[in-house]
Amino acid sequence: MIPENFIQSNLQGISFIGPELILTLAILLILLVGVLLPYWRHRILFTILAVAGLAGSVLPLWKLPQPAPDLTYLSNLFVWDWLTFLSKPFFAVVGVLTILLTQVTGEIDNSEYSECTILVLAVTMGMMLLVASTDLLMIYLAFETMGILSYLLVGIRARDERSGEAALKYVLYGAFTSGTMLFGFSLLFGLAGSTDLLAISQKVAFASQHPQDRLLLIVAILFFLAGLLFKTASFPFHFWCPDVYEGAPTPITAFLSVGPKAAGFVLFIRLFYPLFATGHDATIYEAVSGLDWPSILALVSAITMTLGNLAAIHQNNLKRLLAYSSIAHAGYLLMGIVSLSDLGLRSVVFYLVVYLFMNVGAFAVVAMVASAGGSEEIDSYRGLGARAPYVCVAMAIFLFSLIGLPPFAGFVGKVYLFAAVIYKKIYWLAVVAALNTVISLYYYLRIVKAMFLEKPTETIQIQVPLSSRVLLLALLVPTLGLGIYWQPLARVVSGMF
Amino acid sequence: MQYSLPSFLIVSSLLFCLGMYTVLTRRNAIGILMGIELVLNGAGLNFVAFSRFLEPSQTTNLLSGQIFTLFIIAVAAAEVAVALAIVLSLYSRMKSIDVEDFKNLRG
Amino acid sequence: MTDLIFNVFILLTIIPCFWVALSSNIVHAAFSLLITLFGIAGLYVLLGADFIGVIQVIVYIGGILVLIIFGVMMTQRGKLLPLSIQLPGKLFGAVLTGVILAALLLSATRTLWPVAAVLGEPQLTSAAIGDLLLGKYLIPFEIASVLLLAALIGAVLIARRSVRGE
Amino acid sequence: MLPDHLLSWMIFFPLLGAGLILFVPKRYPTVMKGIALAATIPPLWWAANLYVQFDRWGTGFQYVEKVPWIRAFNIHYYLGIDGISVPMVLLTALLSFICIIASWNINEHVRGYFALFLLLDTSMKGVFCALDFFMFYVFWELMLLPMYFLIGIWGGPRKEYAAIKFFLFTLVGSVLMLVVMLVFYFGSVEPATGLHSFDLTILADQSVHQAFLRSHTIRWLCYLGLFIGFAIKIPLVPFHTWLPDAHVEAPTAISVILAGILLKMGTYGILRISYPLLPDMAREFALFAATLGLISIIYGALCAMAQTDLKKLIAYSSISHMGFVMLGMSVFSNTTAINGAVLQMFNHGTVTAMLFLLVGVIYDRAHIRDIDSFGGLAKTMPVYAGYTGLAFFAALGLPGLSSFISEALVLVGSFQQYKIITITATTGIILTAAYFLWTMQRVFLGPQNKKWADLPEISLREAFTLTPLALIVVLLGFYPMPVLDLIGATLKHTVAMVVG
Amino acid sequence: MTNLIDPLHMKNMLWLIPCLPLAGAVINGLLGKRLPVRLVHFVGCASVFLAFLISVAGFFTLLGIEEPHQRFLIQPLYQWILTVWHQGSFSLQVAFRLDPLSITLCLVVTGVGFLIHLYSVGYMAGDESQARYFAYLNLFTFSMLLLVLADNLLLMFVGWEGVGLCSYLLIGFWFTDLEKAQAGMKAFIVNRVGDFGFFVGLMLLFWTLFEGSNGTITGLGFQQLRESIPLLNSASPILGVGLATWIGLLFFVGATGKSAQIPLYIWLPDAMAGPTPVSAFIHAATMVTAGVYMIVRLNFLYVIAPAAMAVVAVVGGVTAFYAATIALTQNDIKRVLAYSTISQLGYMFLAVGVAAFSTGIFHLVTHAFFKALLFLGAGSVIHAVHSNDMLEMGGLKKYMPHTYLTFMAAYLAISGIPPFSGFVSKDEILWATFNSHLPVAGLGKALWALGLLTAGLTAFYMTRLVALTFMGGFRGGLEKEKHLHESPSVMTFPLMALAVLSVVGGVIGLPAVTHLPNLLHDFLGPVLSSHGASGHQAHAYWLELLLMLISIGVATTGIYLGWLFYVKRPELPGKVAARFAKMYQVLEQKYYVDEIYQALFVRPLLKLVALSGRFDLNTIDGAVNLSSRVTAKFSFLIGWEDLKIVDGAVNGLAEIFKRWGAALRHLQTGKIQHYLYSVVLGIFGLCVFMFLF
Repeated sequence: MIPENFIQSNLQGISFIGPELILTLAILLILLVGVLLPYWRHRILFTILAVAGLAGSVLPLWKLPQPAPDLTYLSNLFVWDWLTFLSKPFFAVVGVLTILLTQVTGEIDNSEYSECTILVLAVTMGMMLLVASTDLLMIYLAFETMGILSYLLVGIRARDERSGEAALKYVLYGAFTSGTMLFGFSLLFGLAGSTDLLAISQKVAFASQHPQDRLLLIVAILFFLAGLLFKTASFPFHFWCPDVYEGAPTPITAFLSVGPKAAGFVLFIRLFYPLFATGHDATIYEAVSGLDWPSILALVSAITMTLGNLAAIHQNNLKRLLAYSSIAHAGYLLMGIVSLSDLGLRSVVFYLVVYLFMNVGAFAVVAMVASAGGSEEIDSYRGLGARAPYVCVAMAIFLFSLIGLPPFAGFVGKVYLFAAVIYKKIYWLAVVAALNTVISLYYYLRIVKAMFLEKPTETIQIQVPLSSRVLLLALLVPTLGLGIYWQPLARVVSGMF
Repeated sequence: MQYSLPSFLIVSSLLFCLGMYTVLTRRNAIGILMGIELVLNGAGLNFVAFSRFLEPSQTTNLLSGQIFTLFIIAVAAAEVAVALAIVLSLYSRMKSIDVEDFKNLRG
Repeated sequence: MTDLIFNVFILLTIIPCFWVALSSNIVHAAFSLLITLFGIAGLYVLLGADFIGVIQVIVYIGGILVLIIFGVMMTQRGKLLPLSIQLPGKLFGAVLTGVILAALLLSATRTLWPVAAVLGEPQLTSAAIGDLLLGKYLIPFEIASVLLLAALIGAVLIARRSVRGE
Repeated sequence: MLPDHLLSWMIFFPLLGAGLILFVPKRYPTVMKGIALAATIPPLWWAANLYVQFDRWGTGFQYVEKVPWIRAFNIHYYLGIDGISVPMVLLTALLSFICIIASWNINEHVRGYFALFLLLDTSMKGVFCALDFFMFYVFWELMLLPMYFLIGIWGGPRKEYAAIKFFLFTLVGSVLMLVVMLVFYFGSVEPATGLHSFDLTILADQSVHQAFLRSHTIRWLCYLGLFIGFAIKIPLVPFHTWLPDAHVEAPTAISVILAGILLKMGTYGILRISYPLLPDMAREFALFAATLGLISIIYGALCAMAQTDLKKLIAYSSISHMGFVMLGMSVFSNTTAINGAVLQMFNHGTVTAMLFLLVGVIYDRAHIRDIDSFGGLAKTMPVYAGYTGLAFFAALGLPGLSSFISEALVLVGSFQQYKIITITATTGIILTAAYFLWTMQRVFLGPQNKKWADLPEISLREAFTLTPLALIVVLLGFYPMPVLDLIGATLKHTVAMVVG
Repeated sequence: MTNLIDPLHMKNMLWLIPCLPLAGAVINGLLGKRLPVRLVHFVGCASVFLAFLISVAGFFTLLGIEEPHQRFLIQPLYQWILTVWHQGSFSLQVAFRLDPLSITLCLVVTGVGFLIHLYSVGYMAGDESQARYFAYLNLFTFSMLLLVLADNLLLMFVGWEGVGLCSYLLIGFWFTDLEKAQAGMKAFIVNRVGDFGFFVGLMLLFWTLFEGSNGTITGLGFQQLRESIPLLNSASPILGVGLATWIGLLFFVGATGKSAQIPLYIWLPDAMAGPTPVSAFIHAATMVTAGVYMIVRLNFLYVIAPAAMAVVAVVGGVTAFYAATIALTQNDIKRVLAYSTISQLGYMFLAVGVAAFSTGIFHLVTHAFFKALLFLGAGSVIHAVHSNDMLEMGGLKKYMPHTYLTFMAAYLAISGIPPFSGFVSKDEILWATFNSHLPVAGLGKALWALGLLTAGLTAFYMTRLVALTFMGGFRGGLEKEKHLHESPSVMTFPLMALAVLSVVGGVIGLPAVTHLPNLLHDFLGPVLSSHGASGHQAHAYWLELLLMLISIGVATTGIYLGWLFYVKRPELPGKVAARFAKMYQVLEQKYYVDEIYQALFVRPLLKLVALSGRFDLNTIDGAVNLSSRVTAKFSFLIGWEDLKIVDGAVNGLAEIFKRWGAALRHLQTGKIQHYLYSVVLGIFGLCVFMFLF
């Protein structure tokens, strides 16, 4: 017997997960086309279907009621707040960019293409669900949807040994850390008897008063961190990142570096904050009593960014370099988490948005250069500025933005993050981050130097197709625009927390 | 041991830790996978045990623990399928599933 | 009587488990895992989770483990390699695992779990679980199916190439 | 005649030119150069007008433009000038114009060069006009990008190294400034609105500082952060090693800009930001700053004497001369020293610009800059030698030329507060004379070196770039009041504020 | 004419005195190459001549003012420097001050200057860069006049350094000769050392007065300084020495530089590398006397600083003697004259040191006449012989009669033979010294004796010079002898004019014993502090007469000995030299002072320079090496011994990061096992931290 009200509420709630449903439909459609029309296996068809699916997934959002922090649906599995509302288009954009990048570069074979688009859509769906979830079970499921399918994405280029190795590392590392996190979930379920985050958070706050329970909470926090820091590629769970990023097809690397990483950070906000921090009203949060995880995270943040930046210096493979750079950026982003304030959360979201454009941009250029006859090694960038000025100028802008120089969006993002820690008077972290910016300059500039300051070693002409240029332009506009006038995004972000 | 919650927790902790030990010490990729299965089973046992022993209340349904385990099994299935596919594909090329052999990506 | 059965199942779970971790033969380890999983299924039943127990047997043992054993079999053709790492690494792993085990055991026993004062009678759960799966957990259920589908497609894609031997 | 929003026009007009250059087809390099030149003339005209119309007696900011920019952070587009900015803006406009002409022989990547140059021009003027801390910072950083490329692409043999060293060093300074900027933002509350603020005029009001910003440690650290940031730019001695490299490798016009304007930004920043925001710390750091100034003077001079590369020598001489600025700025018991310091900023801008242009002239002809490989050039290129002599004597502070006035004012003013330091600094003028004359002798005097006997005399274009500067150097040597009366009222106000 | 000497009118014309030569310099400097040589000459000479005429007019204007204390004209031109703060201000004007002291110098500078310009027309004939020469010379005249006419110390400093610049330019006029160029550099740098003292003195003076007057003293105008100078007495002494003394000594350091006194005289002999008229004008007649002028200008300061005065006197006296001894053995005619100049300048300082300011100025004027004449005569000789070496001269009197005759006039003047001008002024100095009230008892007498001895030496070496140059037979070889000729009239006319002045110049400062008015003393009186009159009490005429006779005796003895040594028995000098070989060598090598300075100052400085240069190159390397050691430790700790740390030639801050980056890369082993370990280790590590916090 299914209670009537279940059906009722499910039917109502289903409209809230319209985007995910549309994505599922798109997946099925692609699958059908792939199976039924084997002679139609043109890339462009799948691209159109996937992009249409992603674009369509965003449409229902504007039909839905105004988001509110306590508006939950589908038996409290999901919440409809501003973070959810804005994350969905964000991940849709991530998906679209990935698909387009796959389309314009030739790294994914035609024979793998439809599966690739399906997986991208499915991971996107997982990420969309993840940010909306307020239930441990749902979080776990979405987390694994995102995770397991991205292992596949990394290994999708089966002809390539490095792709396989990367996938193996990713799957073993990922399965282990998510298993660890799951064990942490189970412990918290034991404490609360519920999988609902709200219920658990009350129990945690209560339990943190008891000295007997503290050990459990510490273990739980650490196990949670294993999963979250793994997803965000932060120290000490970052080791998979450079290898996986290098081995994966470049569009997928770009995808991983913004999608799951962003999901990981949103999960910090969605999962970690409600459970282990209190006091949302005062715009400043506090760690639940007696558990000083912010200090640990601050340390993790500092080590992550320093390690990422230092290790990046010596890389000659651009994907690997950008992988370390993305580790460093995880460190920067953690500053926002550490600051335990609304400003910190806003800064994380803001940074994720600008990071999306600049980082995908950088990877896009890497992919385009590689597919236009170059390679991912820095050597093939020597003197490229003269041969492919448009792409190189774009690359330079993305890199300067990643450094955090005005007038590019990355600078504003960094200002947000710095502001967050300085607001909480964690000055040492701000200074460490500031000095890290300087270190990061060094390796980003190596690329710029190779492109513009050095003479070409080979004279092959690099032809970048128009579609690639348009895609780059689409990434450049926000990278530059948000650096000069970011008030609209600032307003949106301010409304979220 | 008594039929009580701590007994089950001890078992699940042992499962978890033996799984972890397996993961750490195996050089065989499938061996590592087995360790991961142990870890997942440890978590699953926890959920079921808690759903049995905890105080039921009005607002929450302890059955969600069992449901959780159900989903863990489903996810584990997907995970194993994916992992094995990757392992087999690597094996077909490298003729090895020794993780020590996969260190081309480093530095 | 219950305690006896209970302890048997515990031993059935834990002892092969050690084998999984320590055995130097991957096939032995795989079959030990089989026994462990059976033991866990038994524990599920003892915990009144009959449905989960059944699923454990059907899916875990019938599906996942078969898959693993299949994998083990398929990969035994190549050179025979040491299954585990060297002794120092093992010792180090054992120490680390030991520490974490200690922490877990300590927290398991010290924590004030909100246990029921009086243990209720176990009830049949299949119906209730079915209700939940088609009610509250309908969406997760569907998502899990999408996950499985996508994982299947991907796994097939990757494995297909390996079978073709490309 | 003059447009509304004069400062905005002046700042962004070169940027329009840069935009235009991007659309000129590649085969018309001269058109690009022409556009670049055209883009620097109106700002020069406006700057000259600004100079004439600036109210000498006003202590507040003039030509103010204030528009909200980012409300979320209470950031404003806020421009305005006072007596310290005007000479700097004028100098920037003048040197930009001159440098475009001096860059006429750039034939490689013409489009990029001039577009970047104009971007640099915009950012420099922006720094001197910005009154919002955030905006100041944006312009300050924006400057680095074109500078990096201009050194790195069009520079000498070790350009990559020099460019990245320049970038790294200056970035260290600016990130520290960024941190301090945010500390100030959160540490102050604008009374009218209750918001945090980046407005420098508001932050200068000590009463808006919140309790934690009143703590001595925080203030001390903030000042230190700002000071290091600016000291790198000036550069004061322990932070100076980027400068010789950058100068040696940079193309002529860029060296001119670097020495003529960028270095001034350090001292300008101290005057515009450090002093108003942290007057108490300015007093506390004064002795330290003066000592660093002294060390720069002496050490810079000693190092200059050790150089064999003409450009490096001038680079070190810049360190020495900027030491005078720092010394003068650290005196608060009178305004003579600080007037001298700001005048020295302007004078050094013109003199060192001349010096680098002159080095460029010889480098274009001989393709070396090794001092010892020349000799007797005065015979070969008498006019060139004349210009160089003028520049050298101006640089060594010969009375009757502009630098003398400023250095004398600095020394006279500093003497009241720091007797020993000033006396030691005065020995700097002996060292300066020694190395400039020694260089003069090695390059121009002595028997004519046959190898360079047929170097062509300085061209009309080169003379055209040098003459205005030479005139300014001579004019201000005899009559420095045109600058002194411009800066006097503002500096009086500044000193009064620091003294409290 | 009456209009011209109207004070109001004159006042507005003052600026013309320096600016006419400046205009000449600008015209010749910028356009000279394109102008015909005649025009260059005309511009060069006429500008100075006009300035001279205006100076003469100025002189009469001053004389026309009845009240001696009103005899000054100040022309403020424009505000030069103005900085204002709450408690005070620093304000200087560009203003010219014409008073008896400055007009005296103006007349000398423009008058002698004009003659030398004229002479140069002949001397430099045929040189390819005459325009440059005249431009420099005019520029020098301008600077000197600026120095003289400046109404405040800083403006005076402008002229002070300006003359140094021109001296540099003119010494190195023939710059293709490296030695000459180096001589110019040496002159400038040594002068800068002196200027350092001047400038520090200036600062100390200003701030002491400023603080003493609570900020009402805002400038450095001489009138103001003079009125407020007593404030120095109330300032607290530094290191037990009064401020007036400190300031006086510091200014005197400046004076020793410019006026070539011990210890900064070393540049002057080398400065003879310039064209001879330059030596005559700058390095004998005018510029080098700037130090004397400055001290006289600041007489109000020195009179309240007796200790400083004593130092001035002693340095002057010792320099006079010391330079004279060196002059004994030199063979370069210009060098002899150069040391003689140093020696005579020493006399002047001796005079001002004993507070006989007007006497110092008097000697300055007469010295300008006869020393310019000597140099110009020497120039004429060099022009003919094409050598500076006296050993290649001799017997020139028959070839160059005009030169010889005029030279003799100067010779007698410098040797102190009455009634030539030199005798009058030198004797006045000796008398003033004898009569002085120096703080140390007996010092005056000792200095007098030293001065007297110097007078004898002077007579001796001048006789030697004359004898070697004009007497005997020509030693330069037959070839040269053929070309010997008298100089053209454009050169001899200035010689004659100066000869007349050398002979009669003494009338402006007749000694008291003649019972005639000492015109110069009376004229300068208002400028000088009353204290300075000490040399002229109306008593002890017999003593003055006696001393006069002694000095005449000494001078004649000197001449006689010189005649004995170099005319009568030419073999004697060699014998004496052999007898006192060591001493002779020391004198010939100028006491090795150049070498000592080289070892004491120049070489250590160069070492320091090289050290700084190296240090600057290596600081970063040092930092990097340190970090590499740390990195090596680090890599050892984590067990990757294979990590190669490249020692040595590394440069750049980035290297530090690079090395750490390289070390960190080794953590990324690529082994899955290690990664999985890292997970557990990570959890473990975080756990530890969790408990630590």
